[in-house]
Amino acid sequence: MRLESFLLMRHEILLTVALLIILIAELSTENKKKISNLSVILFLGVTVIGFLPVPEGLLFGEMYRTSHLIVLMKNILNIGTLILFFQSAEWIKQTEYKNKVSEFYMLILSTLIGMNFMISSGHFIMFYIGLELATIPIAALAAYDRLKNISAEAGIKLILSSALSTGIMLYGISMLYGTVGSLYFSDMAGANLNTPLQTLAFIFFFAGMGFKISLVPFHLWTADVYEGAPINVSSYLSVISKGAAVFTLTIILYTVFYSIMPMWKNLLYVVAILTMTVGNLFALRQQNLKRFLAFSSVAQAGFILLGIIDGSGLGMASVVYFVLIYIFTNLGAFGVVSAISVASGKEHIDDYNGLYKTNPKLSLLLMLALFSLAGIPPVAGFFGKFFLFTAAAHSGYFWLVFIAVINATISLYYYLLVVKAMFINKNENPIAYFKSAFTTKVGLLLCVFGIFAIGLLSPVYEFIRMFSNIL
Amino acid sequence: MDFLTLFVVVPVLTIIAIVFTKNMKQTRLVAAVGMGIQLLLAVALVFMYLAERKAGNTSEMLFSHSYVWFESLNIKYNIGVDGISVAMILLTGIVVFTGVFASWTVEYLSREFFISLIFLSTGVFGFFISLDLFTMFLFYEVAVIPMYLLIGIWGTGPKEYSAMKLTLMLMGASALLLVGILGIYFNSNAGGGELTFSILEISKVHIPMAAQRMFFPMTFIGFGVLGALFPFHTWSPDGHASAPTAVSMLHAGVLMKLGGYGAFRVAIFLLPDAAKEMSWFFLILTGTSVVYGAFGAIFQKDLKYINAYSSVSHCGLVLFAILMMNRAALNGAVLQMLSHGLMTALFFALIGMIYGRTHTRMINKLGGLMKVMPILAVSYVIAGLANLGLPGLSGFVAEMTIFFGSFQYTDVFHRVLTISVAASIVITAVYILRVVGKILYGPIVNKEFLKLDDAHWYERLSTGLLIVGIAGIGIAPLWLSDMINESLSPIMHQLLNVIVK
Amino acid sequence: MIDFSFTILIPLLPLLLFFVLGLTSGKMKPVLSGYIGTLGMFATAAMSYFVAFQYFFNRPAGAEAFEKIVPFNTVWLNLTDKLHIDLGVLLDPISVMMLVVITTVSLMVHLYSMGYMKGETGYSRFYAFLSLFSFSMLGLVLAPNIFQMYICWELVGVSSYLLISFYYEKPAAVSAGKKAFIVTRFADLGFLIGILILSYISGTFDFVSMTDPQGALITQGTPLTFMGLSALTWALALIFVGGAGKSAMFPLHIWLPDAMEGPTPVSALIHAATMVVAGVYLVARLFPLYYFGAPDVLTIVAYTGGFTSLFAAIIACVQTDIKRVLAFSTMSQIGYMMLALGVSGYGENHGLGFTASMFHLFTHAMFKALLFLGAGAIIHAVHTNNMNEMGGLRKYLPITHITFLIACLTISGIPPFSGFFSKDEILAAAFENNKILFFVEWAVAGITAFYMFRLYFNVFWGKNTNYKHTPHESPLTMTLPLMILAFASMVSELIPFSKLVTSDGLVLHIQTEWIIVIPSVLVGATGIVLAWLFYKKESAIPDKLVTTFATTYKWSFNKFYMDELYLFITKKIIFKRISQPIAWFDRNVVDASMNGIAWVTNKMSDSIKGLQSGQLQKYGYVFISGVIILAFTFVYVWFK
Amino acid sequence: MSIHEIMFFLFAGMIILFSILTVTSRRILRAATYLLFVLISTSGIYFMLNYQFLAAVQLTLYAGGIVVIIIFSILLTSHINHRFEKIELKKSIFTIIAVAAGAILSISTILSYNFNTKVLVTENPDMQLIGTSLLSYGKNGYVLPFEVISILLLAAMFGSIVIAKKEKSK
Amino acid sequence: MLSQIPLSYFLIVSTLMFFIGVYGFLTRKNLITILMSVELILNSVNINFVAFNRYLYPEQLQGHFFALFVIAVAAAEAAVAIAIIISVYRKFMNIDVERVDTMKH
Repeated sequence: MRLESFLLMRHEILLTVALLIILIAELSTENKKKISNLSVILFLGVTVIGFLPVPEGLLFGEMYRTSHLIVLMKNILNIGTLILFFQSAEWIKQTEYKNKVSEFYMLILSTLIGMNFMISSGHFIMFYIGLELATIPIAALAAYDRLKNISAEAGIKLILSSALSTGIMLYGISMLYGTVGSLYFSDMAGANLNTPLQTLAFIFFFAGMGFKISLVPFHLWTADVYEGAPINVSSYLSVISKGAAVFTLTIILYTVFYSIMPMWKNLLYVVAILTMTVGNLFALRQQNLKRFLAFSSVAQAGFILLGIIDGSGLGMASVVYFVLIYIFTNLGAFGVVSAISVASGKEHIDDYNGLYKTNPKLSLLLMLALFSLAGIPPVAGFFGKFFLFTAAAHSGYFWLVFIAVINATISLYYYLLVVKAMFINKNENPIAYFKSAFTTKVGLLLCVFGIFAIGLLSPVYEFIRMFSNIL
Repeated sequence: MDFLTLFVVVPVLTIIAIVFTKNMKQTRLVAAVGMGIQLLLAVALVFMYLAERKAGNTSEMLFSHSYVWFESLNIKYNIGVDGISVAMILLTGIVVFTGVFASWTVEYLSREFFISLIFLSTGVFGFFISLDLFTMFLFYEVAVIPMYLLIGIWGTGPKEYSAMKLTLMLMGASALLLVGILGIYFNSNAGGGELTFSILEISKVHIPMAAQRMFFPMTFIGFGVLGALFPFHTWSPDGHASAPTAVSMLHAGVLMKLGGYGAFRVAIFLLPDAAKEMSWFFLILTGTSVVYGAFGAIFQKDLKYINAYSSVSHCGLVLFAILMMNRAALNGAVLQMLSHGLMTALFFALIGMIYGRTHTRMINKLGGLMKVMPILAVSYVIAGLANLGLPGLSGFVAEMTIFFGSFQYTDVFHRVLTISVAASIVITAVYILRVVGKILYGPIVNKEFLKLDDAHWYERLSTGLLIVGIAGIGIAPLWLSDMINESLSPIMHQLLNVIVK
Repeated sequence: MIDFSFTILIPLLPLLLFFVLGLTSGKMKPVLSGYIGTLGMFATAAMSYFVAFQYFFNRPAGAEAFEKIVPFNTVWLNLTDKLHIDLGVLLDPISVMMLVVITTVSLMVHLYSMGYMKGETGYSRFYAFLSLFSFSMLGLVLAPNIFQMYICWELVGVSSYLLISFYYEKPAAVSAGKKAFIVTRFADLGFLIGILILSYISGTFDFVSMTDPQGALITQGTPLTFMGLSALTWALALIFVGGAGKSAMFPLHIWLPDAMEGPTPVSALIHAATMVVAGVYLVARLFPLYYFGAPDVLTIVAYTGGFTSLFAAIIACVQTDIKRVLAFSTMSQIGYMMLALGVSGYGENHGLGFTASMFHLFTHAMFKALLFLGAGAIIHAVHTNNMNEMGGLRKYLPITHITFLIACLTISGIPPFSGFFSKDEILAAAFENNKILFFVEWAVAGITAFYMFRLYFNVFWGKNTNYKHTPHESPLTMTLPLMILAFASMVSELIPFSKLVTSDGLVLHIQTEWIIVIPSVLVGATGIVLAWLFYKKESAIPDKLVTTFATTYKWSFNKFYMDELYLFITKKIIFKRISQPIAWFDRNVVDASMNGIAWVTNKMSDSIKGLQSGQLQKYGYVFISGVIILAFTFVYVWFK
Repeated sequence: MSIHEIMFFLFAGMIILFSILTVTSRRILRAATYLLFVLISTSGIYFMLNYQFLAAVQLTLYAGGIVVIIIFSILLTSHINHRFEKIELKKSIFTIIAVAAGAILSISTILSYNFNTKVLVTENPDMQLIGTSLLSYGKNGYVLPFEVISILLLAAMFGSIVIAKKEKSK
Repeated sequence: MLSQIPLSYFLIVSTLMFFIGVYGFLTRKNLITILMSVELILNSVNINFVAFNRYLYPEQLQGHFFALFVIAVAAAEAAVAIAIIISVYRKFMNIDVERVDTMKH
């Protein structure tokens, strides 16, 4: 193993280095603002370097593998995290968090490392550790807010649910190990997996992933955790964490479980319908915006399954593309909610009545983001959804697509409720006008850019599509 | 930059310009100028189109351009026009332009209003120039969604409810549509070629019958809902009633035409075999629409409801004619779209103006307006007469073409349907005259009305332009009808093939 | 033979006037628009006379039959591969005759209205509408094809509507206009469907080729049948429905009496002389087709005409509104014309009914316009329509009186006035063909004389009523038309109709049949005498009669409750039983089911909210159950 | 019955018994103790299967480490003498149904699968093998997870700190 | 001999243990006892890995190492979980799982 080959895993290495630098900085300075700025700048560097081209390859005896697609996925996650950092800069400056700035960044970075390893894993051990590394610190982050009861509640709900799901998943993995004899992905992909026990094991495994992605019926933690956790953590959970899990699930389904594709297609069919429908039905009745976005993200996960279900390069491309769009979109929505929450402490839909009068730009951005989530052109969400549906239709699942679009219509209903609150409803005391900080603005503007550009500029999709073929 | 793309670019530029305006006066001026340019473009397009045809260009679509957009999915930004789209673009140009003037006095959030309005029109223009199912669908949705804001913010009455209902029903319909489009797409390689969204290419492919059977109802209903197909029309009365003037105009005048145009260009053109096979069922539905809408209108008390039901009836006629699938009926369908577009726009414009003055739309609270605002009242009578199919106005031309086209079938089923549909013209007369009699004629019911003034210059401009359009089609329909007729050849070719098989 | 292509100007000139007057309405001085309208009409009339003269009397030597000339024709709209709608001009004896009738009466009415409408608001609007009507009516009669006729048919309908509702502030006028339009429109639906069928089987709209007795349609007929009758029969019957609607034949007549709410000159022009005879004209236009293609329908035409003439005459006897009396009289007279067509044969001397019908149409136009204009002058003078409030007017309105008397004598069929000749021909035609109808018509002639002179005596004789303002004779603009029309009524028998207007264009030879002439004159005279007895002075006889025939009187007075029947159908059936339920259905079933979807969704959302209980262990339970159910399903179902 | 069998049934019995006790005991400290017994029995199984290293790790890290912090936390948060209320019958029945269904499904599926048991190599893997595997970066080398888990532990540490950290002077 | 004990015995034991753990997770009221149930679950999985490794694939030590890492991760997880539990205790003044339900529906 040559030293250059470490270049292959530069994402993880760079992140680790950044993590350590922040740790050292934390030890050497009291100035939290500096740490914050340092972290953002460091991460900016990491993100930029991540885009430099590198070859594909395997490392550590197939423990770690990387390809252009995987690098792309990691870059997508990096971009999302970068935007999130911009958006959280203002939030983290609040007094109640003042002494935990560096921990926030370190925990986020460590989960990101976990996710990167998870995506790159070539062995179930790496996958498992990556998964845990991507989960445990988030639980800590969910309980980050010392002053709020719900924050602790969110933390405990997340970590215990995740422990249960991991346990179930591990049981599945152990059965797979018992039947195949190896935990290497490549070995498992070559083995016969079409027996009842392996089906059972697969479903146990799938449940664990379903937990991460918030698929029904494994989603129940989602809303409570999103509501209780600090808003930027919810944002991170709903976007980056979910995105990483989607990537991982797609890769594993497409490689490891390729041989039992007919089976998991059926499974996804059922779960997709459940997820979209239940997510929507719950989202309908929400009044708290964070909770609202939580259920909306459950529903979105259901849509993503429509891309995965295709099982070909087309499906992969549509999933990656959608997640990319979803990151910008949902970060936009969360970003606005976060900015308003920081400025006024309000998170209720009714509080948003008449928001357009006082904060037109934020309202417009939130509207754009919601429309993108609903899949309304010309914003990117439309393209994302359309390609997901195309992927599902490619496999002949026309009725599934139909159900999905009907669900998209239901989702439009509740997104419009928020739009209605901001633009139509009258309010005596709307949230007062406030000026957002520079970093927040940058974070939000990036989202606007993404929401418009990713859809209309076809090279983005073509780029993803190009790499998705070589899976 | 090719000519047709200007139809999308100009509205977008107008929107950008509006963003930088300072007050309502500037805003509306910019909007008027932008949409005026758009109207001129549309007129120019008509002349260019006719000149090109005269010069002997016989290709199916003129001015067509194709730019690869999403290469791997073979999605193209593919545009082009035939006589039908040219006609629809002209219609849209007129209605949008007059719509701007009809909303001349919108003060509340005027910038946002005009932006939404023009954004909507962008979608409509884009829809009519599209030759690619994907872009077509995209523009379709672009056109639908601003409706929510336009009705929700600037509407009247139970506006939130109506706006929501309208949006959701139309979006629900687009669910069917989307599946239909994807279904067509994934069957477009039946002839051995590659998958494509291009309408022209798909039209040359014979899509397998099983697929046609599945996707024809989807696309037809999908578009049909926008064309107020019974029993999916209920968004229309509420939506129209709550919408502000210009929005009602645009919606009934143009947006509902998207349904007819789409059903024609996608459902019938691309899936002709299934269309033939299943037309009987939808003919019954649309026939019901026509009669039902007309009867429904008789009983209404709100002017806008009357018009909305009347639109259900007339748009039902469009779909009915489309399903008849012969040259004359299709020609009539397009004419009816134009005619209905103009006259409904005129109707809604006038209702808006009357409402703006009297603050009521209830026919029992209105009366004797002819005395107070003769210009508006006369315009209203003209719109009404056009609606009931008076010769010399556009409605007559369209209806007659449809009836004669539909009557070409020799079997009892089609004839009975045609005759029952034709009977609706009597019912139309009943409700139109009822309204005219109640609100315009008779003694003035409210002393307050005496203080009201007649049409202002901008109102005269918009109603005048629409009346010119209505009378223009009504008096000299030949060029228009021939332009459309010529463009029907490809689809007739398709349909004839079906009969041969 | 001269080039007739300028005839297109005859309808176009009024159209131009309509646009000019309509657009300048309210801006131009009213008087000026009166002058413009009248002058324009004068020009039109002059052209028409010129055409008539050229057509009838300046024929190439040796021509036997009158030709059908189409001097102008242009495609207006292509419908199907075969069918195209043309606009153009067709000159043949009946259309040329109609040109004369229409322009004459129209000119008279234009002139008359300058006095009658003076000072009315909407004076220029009135002239604009008159021009519109003239255009439509001229277009109708000149139509070379049935579709142009239909177009103009609709346009005269709307002009009629607009003019009836001219006093739009009067609710009665508004509803009368509405009624007129809707009833005729309903009939027009029949016309339209008739055209649909006819054009389908003949492949053309063209009158000339359609009515050619040697043409394919007549000689070959059509194999299509429906419910035992040939398609042609259906088509013609439906077309007749259209004609019956316009011409106020029973039972589609109910609009006509109400239409009297319009200004009196309008009643004279539209509802007496021209538009209402359009139905007659239509049947005459298609006469060969009726005669050869569907003789059954022709019988229906005859009976409809006969019945209507009797029915309307009876009602006219008891009406008190002078315009209504005239309206029913019009119906009755049109019934005559229809009947004449119905009993007519084709070609040579069999075409007597046809010629008689056209002749009567002509004379009727003159004397009925005269009657209406005279009535207008009376109303103008006493400001009421009710003849019970009039009396002794002969002193105040001498010219009106004389002309009115002439008109009454004409309509009563007293020689030597023109009505006598035309009615006589009709009776002769009926006598040849159908004795029952002959006797009916003979009786109606007597009733006609009775009710006309009832009117005459009531208005001009009888006791002097005390008028608020002393009635005075109308200005010259009004009396001049009266005099002209009176003159026309007296002398129009001099026009050799039997030579000019015949069913096949050839000369018709008429012999005077004394067996018909004498009874008809006698019955007319009897009617006059009766009226003289009853109404010349105060008399108790009418009241006695009323009490004797109380029920008949009541039914007759209420027009046999036809209006009530229609009201029942429209209000109770269409409005209450169809429209209202549909409106209800739409809101409460169709719409509610759409809302129901939303409601169900919300309910579902509500009912599953327990899933999200906030209890970590319940979450876990769902999770585990989900895994187990999925696993069970896939392990057991997938592998079975 | 061989010594192995006796050992197995002993450990298995203990595991099942103490597991049940762990999840049913109404005194929390006792539950913790039972958990300890389960963990020890498990390590017994590992010994029996001749994985001494793993058994040792189990004893030290699991039984020694985790149970100890659990007990600490119990002491911090509960009264020692506190007895839990009984579980609702409904809840417990429903849970038992679900759990039993799951267990039956799993076990029946497992039993239906034909594991082709190989010739057992019963010797304890060489300590050296374990060590080199752990640090090898080739196939079957575990240096990467080994390194990553250090980050995990670091992150867990931060996590705990974040939660526990108090605000600075206000 | 070890071979006298079939592999399935181990699997049955571990499965039972697994579901007992699940039962505990779903019924215990105290957050710490729930955590203990989680440990049971993880342990049962470890038995699986080890037994499979020994019986079926003794040439490699994949199962063995997996178990090892599971233990390590379990420790980290337990640490964070306990930290959160203590935090919950501080705010709710008890650690009854049924009372930690302020967010619902």
